[in-house]
Amino acid sequence: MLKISLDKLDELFEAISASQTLYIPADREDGSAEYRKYESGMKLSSALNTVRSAKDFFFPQTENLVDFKMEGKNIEVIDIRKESEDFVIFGVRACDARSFTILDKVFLAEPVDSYYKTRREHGTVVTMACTRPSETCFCGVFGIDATAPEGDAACWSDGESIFFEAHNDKGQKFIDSISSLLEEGDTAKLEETREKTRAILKKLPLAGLSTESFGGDRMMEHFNSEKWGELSESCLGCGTCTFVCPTCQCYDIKDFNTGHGIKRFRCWDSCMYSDFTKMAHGNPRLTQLERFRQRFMHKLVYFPANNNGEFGCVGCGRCLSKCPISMNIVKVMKALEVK
Amino acid sequence: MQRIGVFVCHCGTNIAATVDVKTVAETLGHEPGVVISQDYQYMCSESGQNLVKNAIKEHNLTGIVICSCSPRMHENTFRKAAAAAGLNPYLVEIANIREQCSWIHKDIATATDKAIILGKAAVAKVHLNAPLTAGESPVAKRALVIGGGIAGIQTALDIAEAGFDVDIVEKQPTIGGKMAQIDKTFPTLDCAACILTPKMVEASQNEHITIHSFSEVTDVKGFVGNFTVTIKKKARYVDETKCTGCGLCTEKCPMKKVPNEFNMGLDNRTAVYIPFAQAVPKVATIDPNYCMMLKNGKCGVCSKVCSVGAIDYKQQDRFIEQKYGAIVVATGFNPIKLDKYDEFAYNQCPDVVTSLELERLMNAAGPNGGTLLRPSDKTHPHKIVFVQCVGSRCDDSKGKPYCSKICCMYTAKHAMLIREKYPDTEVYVFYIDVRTPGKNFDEFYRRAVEQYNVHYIKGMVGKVTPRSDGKIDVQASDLLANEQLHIDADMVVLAAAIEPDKTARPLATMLTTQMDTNDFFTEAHPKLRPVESATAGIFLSGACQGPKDIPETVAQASAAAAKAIGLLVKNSITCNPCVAHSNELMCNGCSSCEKVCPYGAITYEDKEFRMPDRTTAIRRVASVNPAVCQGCGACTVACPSGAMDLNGFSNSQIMAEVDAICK
Amino acid sequence: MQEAMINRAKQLLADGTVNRVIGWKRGEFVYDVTPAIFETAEELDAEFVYDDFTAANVSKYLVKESRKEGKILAFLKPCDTYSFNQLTKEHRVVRDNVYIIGIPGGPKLDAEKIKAKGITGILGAKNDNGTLVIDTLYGEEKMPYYEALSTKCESCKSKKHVVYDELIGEDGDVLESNRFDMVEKLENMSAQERYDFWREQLSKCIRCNACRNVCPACTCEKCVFDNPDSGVENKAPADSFEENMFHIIRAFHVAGRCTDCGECSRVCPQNIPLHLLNRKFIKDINSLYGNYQAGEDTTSRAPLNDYKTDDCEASIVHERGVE
Amino acid sequence: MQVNENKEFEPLIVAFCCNWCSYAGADLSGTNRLNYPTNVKIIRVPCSCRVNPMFILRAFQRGADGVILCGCHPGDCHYTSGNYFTRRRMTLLFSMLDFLGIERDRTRVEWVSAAEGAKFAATMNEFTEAVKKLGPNRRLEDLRCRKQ
Repeated sequence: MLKISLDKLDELFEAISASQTLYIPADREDGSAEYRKYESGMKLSSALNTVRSAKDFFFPQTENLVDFKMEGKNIEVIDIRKESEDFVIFGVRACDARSFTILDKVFLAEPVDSYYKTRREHGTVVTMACTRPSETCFCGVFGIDATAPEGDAACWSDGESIFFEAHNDKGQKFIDSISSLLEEGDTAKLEETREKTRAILKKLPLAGLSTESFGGDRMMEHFNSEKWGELSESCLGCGTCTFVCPTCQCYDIKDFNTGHGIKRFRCWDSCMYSDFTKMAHGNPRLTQLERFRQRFMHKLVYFPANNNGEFGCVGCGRCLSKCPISMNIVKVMKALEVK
Repeated sequence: MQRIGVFVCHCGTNIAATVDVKTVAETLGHEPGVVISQDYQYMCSESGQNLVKNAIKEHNLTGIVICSCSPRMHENTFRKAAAAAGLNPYLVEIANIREQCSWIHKDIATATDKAIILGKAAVAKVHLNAPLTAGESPVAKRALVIGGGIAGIQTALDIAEAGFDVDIVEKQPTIGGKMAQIDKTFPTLDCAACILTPKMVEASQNEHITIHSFSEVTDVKGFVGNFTVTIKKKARYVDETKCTGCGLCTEKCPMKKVPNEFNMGLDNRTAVYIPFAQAVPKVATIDPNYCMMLKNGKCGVCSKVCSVGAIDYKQQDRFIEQKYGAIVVATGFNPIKLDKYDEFAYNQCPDVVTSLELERLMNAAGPNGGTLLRPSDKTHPHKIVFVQCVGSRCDDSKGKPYCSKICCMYTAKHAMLIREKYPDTEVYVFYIDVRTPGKNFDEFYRRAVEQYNVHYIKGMVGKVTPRSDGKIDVQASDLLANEQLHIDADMVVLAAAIEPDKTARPLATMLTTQMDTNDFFTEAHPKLRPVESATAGIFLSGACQGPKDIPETVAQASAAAAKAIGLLVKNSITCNPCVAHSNELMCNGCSSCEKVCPYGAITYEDKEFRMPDRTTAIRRVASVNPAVCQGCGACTVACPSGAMDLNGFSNSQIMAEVDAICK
Repeated sequence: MQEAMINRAKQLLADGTVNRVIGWKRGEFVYDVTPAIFETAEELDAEFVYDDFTAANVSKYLVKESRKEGKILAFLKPCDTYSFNQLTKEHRVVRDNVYIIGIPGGPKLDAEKIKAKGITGILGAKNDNGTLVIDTLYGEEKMPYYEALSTKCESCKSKKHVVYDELIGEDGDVLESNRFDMVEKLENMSAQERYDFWREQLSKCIRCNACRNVCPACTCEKCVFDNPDSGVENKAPADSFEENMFHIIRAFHVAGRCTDCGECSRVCPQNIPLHLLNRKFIKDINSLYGNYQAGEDTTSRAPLNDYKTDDCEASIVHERGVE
Repeated sequence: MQVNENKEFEPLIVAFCCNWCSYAGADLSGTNRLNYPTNVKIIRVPCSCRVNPMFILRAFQRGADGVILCGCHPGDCHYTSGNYFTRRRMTLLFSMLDFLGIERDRTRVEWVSAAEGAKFAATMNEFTEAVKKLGPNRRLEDLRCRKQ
């Protein structure tokens, strides 16, 4: 298996960023991590994962779609899409990697979202296997193996070196592009590390969580559950869970009048917001209970119902650590579990 | 879709000389919503207005923009024109391209650009203008005058003269106020009673005037045009309707040791009393604090001697409620208490008196029947020292920061009267400054100095010490001669500062009017609206607004009356439609707006609402009274949710202007 | 403490004084407690928790709860009582429908602070006099207790309860806090430095509205930023301006009303020190118009709804030293 | 922001003027033909207390380089107390903008009475100069609104 020694990491990043834009998880002064455009000297974060998920790369929070120019009373439509360049996202975790396949189901299904598609085509996802999962992790529950992440290419660290493996042509192209820096390496120690990690994964407090009770066939049962009231009573109706979630894909389209033209842009929206999907007749979900229910029904029931059993959650645990009042999908699953 | 007309005025060459009006009209014609854009020589002229009117009809315009002189100049002209053409007058906007463009700029190119931008801003705004209709609210044709001093009496008489009913509320048993206690008036030296009492009688006899003596205002509701006021008629234990004021009860009353407040406590009255001979109403009042009958049920002499059976020991306070269109405040003043001024020995020595006490001492109806005698030993004083500015113009907490204004003149008057009547009496006046502005005032003062040889000494009295021999040692400094003086006086008269009556502050709260830190009522505008309070329908008369002498007081009293009449003659008041209004669905009921409203125009009510989440809830929401709101907009910014907005200057309108200008 | 609270709550439920209790509910982990409403003794026994991690300020929930049928029991920490008082003052809560038990605050911990130390897999945490001993998936970890304190507790302003029906434990005093130190530090920077600092911070904003929705002063029926008619509504900061705009206006709207409870910073998923904006206003108000603590009472006039004729002019800002 | 022929930076100044004093003052400087730069564009409001901080930020967002607020002198407010509230609001707002590192001299409050036409012109000249020195507003603008 091809590897590169950890102390050569800088060279690797330099090499990649020489040919295309490279994004890596980097540490912020407050100890948390975020994806940053690689610049010389930048260090790979040791944190388990970034606060914001990697979905921004393909589905940014705000995105200009089209412009309108207004001359007096005439309006002209301007296509502002630019030829987007290739880029590499390095160090994506298994959970986030899976989130892309979920987003694909939404944006690449007919009608295809061309904005998303171009980004997806130009982006190479290089994943990094987990070695120190956190108590909030439960990707295993959704059949994700943190030690065998998906992505165009994957890599593993054994504490000394990083090992590479391509999952498709794009991934192979990536590895070829850096092959000069790579060498064949012995994976014995790596196997050890992976074993250790697997052992930890089994011990995770949320490992026992089950998706048994969920999926399309239990729709009305869950929809009518009387648990929602209690679960949602303390929900603030903020969008934190939605915005840190790697799979949430709802957006709103707005026009912004710049004074000399109109910019039509889309931005993330949250089903937790009071004015979500507000229509001419008003708002379909008037209470926080309904909005709250919508979010979890979508992830645990509607999504699988429409995507042959695939759940809309990857167990990254971001909402667990970020919800201001610590209400989250795990608590919901446990409450709604059908014994 | 809006159909907006733009009309650019040349104003002869005033605008056209520096602004290319044709280009302005042409460019604005391309703005969204603009269907016609014209320029004309004089837009405000008859033919100019017709041009506008016709365009409105012809293109059935939904709004018009006039690029011309300042809206302060012709906004009304064009609003009228619009109205005449059937367009709501508030769908008119003015772009000020004269005062704020052509007149201040020289370069035609840039001036024209600016004119265009100002025009665009106006167009952007008019897009959002809403037709407004001025509300109307009825006016109750009755006035209330609070305070029955000379100010109140004068105001009441003038209002009654105009044919409107007016009520006077006076907390004392009689009207007349301070002036009734005064002996003579400056600068004419005619007797106060001789000019006041006829007015008092006139007031009592005027069919339009109702006097509520011995009464107080306890509650005020409503707003300009329809105030509802609760008046407490305190029990006087005498039936006003029966009492003839014969005074027999007062002669027979056994309780004769009651300090007589009318004579500043310098002599005594009986428990049942009539303040003074010319009191109006001339009705007896029983003082419950001293009356044996009321205190312990023994006596009852007065009821025995009263031939008409007016005495009623069972009488209770009565409350009456009355509607008024206008309220005039005339609560007057009082001399400050001098307890804090030990240096003047006011509390130690009976012969140290205030000027008002001196008035009584010299008054023919006073304790000594008009002969000036020392309160202590009833002897004739030969040396009298007057001390000015006692508590006035002083920065410490003991006194008042302001000048009491009347002291200089009445002291000159006192000095003169004493020298006139008792030429053998020497009079000294210690002053900081002598302030005698006013018609014939300075001449008056000079007469005191020059003809009557009153010793005016610039300097302050340091200490007043009563001596065992009955004399009073006055220690003072003469600043001009720069020497310390000792005067052994027989009497010392202190010109105590005057302050607003204590009842003023609670009253101000009831009326939601403003007061300054000295508790004087604040006028709506110091120059332009000196006799109106900031609260519509409430007017100010006399010393409650600031220290005044009698001529000024009477002048202001009549001015306040005129203002009140101006309001009362209207059957209804048209309100300015550019007022605030709250969106009840967004209102939090937090009271921020109410706190910043200078007019008390905002009230709250609990209303039931159907909430977004289908539940119904009782919510506290603000509502603005359009009759009271003056449209300043303070509330709109105090309101965090933006529930409060202002007609004619709405958030969206102003932001549209900003956007247009910053384009 | 927790026992005493549960017992008293049960009594009050039993004797009918209240029909609900608002407090905190045990979570999945040691740290993820959730504000919750309890209606029975059983629920209380089973799930009620009050410990080092119950930092959430429950006073805002009372805006809705106090309008419901029957009286609710609320356990308020000192800082929470200020929020509650402010809400009472603004007629947002119905005082009579709330039975308040004042409870000692005690510093609260923030799991984020622990994680920031690189400690993951947190299974348990206890205070071993001054040292926080954390049991993790990867063995035991130790860190100084105070370094795990929630930011809002690092500079506690008061341990006094400004409103309560009864107290459990002692009432404390208003404290001399160092809460303005950071504001001062920033004030002493150059304009450029300040600008860079806030760009760095505010550019992290993802506009999740957590700060607003948790804020006890932000109880508007309809927030201007959610109201399409307001002209400033937006769902995401599409431009750095909108990041600034949102936080400036939000801070301004709560100026003179913010009790400095620190919830905004506690809940920010991006760890933006939002409380500094509010503290800047508080500091200015104190120094320019005299000390004012929002929520201290229910009668005083809010600084922005008040004035003195001799207030300083706005130019005082321009006269300040550092530019 | 506008750029004229010789490419010298010409700031855009938005001036909010209260109807009773400052707007009249501005008219007076017109009547007296007292010049001040065309950069200044006036928006009429009933009282300075009508000006919401949002309006000021809005102006900067849309490309204003300076915003000045004019009202009656304290004590002379047509509505008795409006400008007192303005004074507190703007002091705090400006202080906050300063705190965020936005140039102080882009904002100002000035009391101009209806009689002070000269003062109005002088103020506007002075303010425009001050803003000119600062250059274009970059720290509080919305890039989407910048003119291409």
